[in-house]
Amino acid sequence: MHIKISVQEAAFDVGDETLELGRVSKQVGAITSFTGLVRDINENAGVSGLFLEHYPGMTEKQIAQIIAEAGERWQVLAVTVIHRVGELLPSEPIVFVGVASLHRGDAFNACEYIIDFLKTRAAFWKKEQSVDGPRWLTTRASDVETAKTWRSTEG
Amino acid sequence: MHIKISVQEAAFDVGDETLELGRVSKQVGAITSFTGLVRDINENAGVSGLFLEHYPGMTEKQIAQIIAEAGERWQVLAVTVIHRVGELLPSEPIVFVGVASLHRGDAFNACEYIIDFLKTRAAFWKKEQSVDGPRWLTTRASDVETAKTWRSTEG
Amino acid sequence: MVKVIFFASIREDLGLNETEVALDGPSTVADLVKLLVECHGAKWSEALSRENTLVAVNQTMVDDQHTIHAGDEVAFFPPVTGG
Amino acid sequence: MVKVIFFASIREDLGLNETEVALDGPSTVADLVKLLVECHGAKWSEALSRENTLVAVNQTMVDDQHTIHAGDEVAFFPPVTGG
Repeated sequence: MHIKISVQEAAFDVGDETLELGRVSKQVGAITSFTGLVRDINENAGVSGLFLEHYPGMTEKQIAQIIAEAGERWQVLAVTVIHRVGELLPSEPIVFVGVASLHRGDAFNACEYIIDFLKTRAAFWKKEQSVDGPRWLTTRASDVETAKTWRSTEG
Repeated sequence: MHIKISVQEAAFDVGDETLELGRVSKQVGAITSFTGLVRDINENAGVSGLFLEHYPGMTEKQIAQIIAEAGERWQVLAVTVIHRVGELLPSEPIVFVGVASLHRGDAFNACEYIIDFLKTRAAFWKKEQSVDGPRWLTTRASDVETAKTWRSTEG
Repeated sequence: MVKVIFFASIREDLGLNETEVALDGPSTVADLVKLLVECHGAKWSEALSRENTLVAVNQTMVDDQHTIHAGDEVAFFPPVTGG
Repeated sequence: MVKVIFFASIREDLGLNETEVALDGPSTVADLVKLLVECHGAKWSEALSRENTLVAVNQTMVDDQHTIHAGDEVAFFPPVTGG
């Protein structure tokens, strides 16, 4: 499996990343991707921006572990995870998860698995700048529940 | 819901399409996409290219219908479907399905639903050029089964 | 008159993209197929009578008991293989 | 010596990115927290004793009974909120 993990301040290009995933093997038939954007509706506050912090070294290891788990469950040829840190504005892309596989079912499952666990297990912290001032976000209960549903599908 | 449907010979840019989906509303938090590539492993033949034919007018209506069904099942802000026709080479992108939503669960489900039914219900026909000569492809039994599983989840 | 169009392997088997047919009175898809086979013979019988051949009238999928009217567009094609 | 680092709201609450601690003999994470609170007082007690505060030793998540050794990197942080 080809794996690319990057935690970076710079923006990423979904088109370039998708093409790169398609080039890893002639066997690639399906590429799925998830792109997360900074939304302005967290907790109904008017968000003017986010500050993203991570734990250099540990974050990348955690992402690699999540990708390895997905690779054990589904047939995956390549995975790219890019997560931005630093200052971000509303509607800016913040995270990209791309999966290349022979078949689309594997690609969809692996992509959703990786983003679901990235949200609950990788060392990133979001600080929201809103009309109410700065505020560290707390983990969404819905994200924790979503991640748990994968556990219940384990064989 | 913003809907864009295009059946075209020209290549598409996954990055541009993703950005466009992100711009339809400030509420977009999740964009999922599926990109299908021409593979060289159909029926073990060495595929040197594909010719794609469609039924102009009907194909677009069928895709619009599939998108409408997805929009009834999940909260979707925008959908883009691009399907190429004409001559295509191995590893070239052939189809793009992109979905923008508030939440990733809706975006993943709608994207997978649309590509699953596009493969079994939209008027496209693939002719494979392989080492064994030209050959019209037949519907994959696995695609028909995959589409049926959505029927069984109807409530 | 009814416009009849063919796609993919059926188009190639018949060597024809489209044709026009004059129908006498109310006709079903099955009647149209019968007429076309009477006019054109075995090759058409084989292509249009395959178990998996699909029919659309005015770009909507129908079965062979669907009634065709003057001005309709009737399309014959094999199962789809897109994506 | 043990390197102790803080992230996100805990880093801001303490006003400190990292510090070093000299441990006497075998110590658990709980022992380290107790020592830090003795040295620094109520603000540290509040930040490090929150029910949801997480701890990693050498970049692996651990519980407060995990044994710390000289040279280890111990990190305290709140629940993660990425993606």
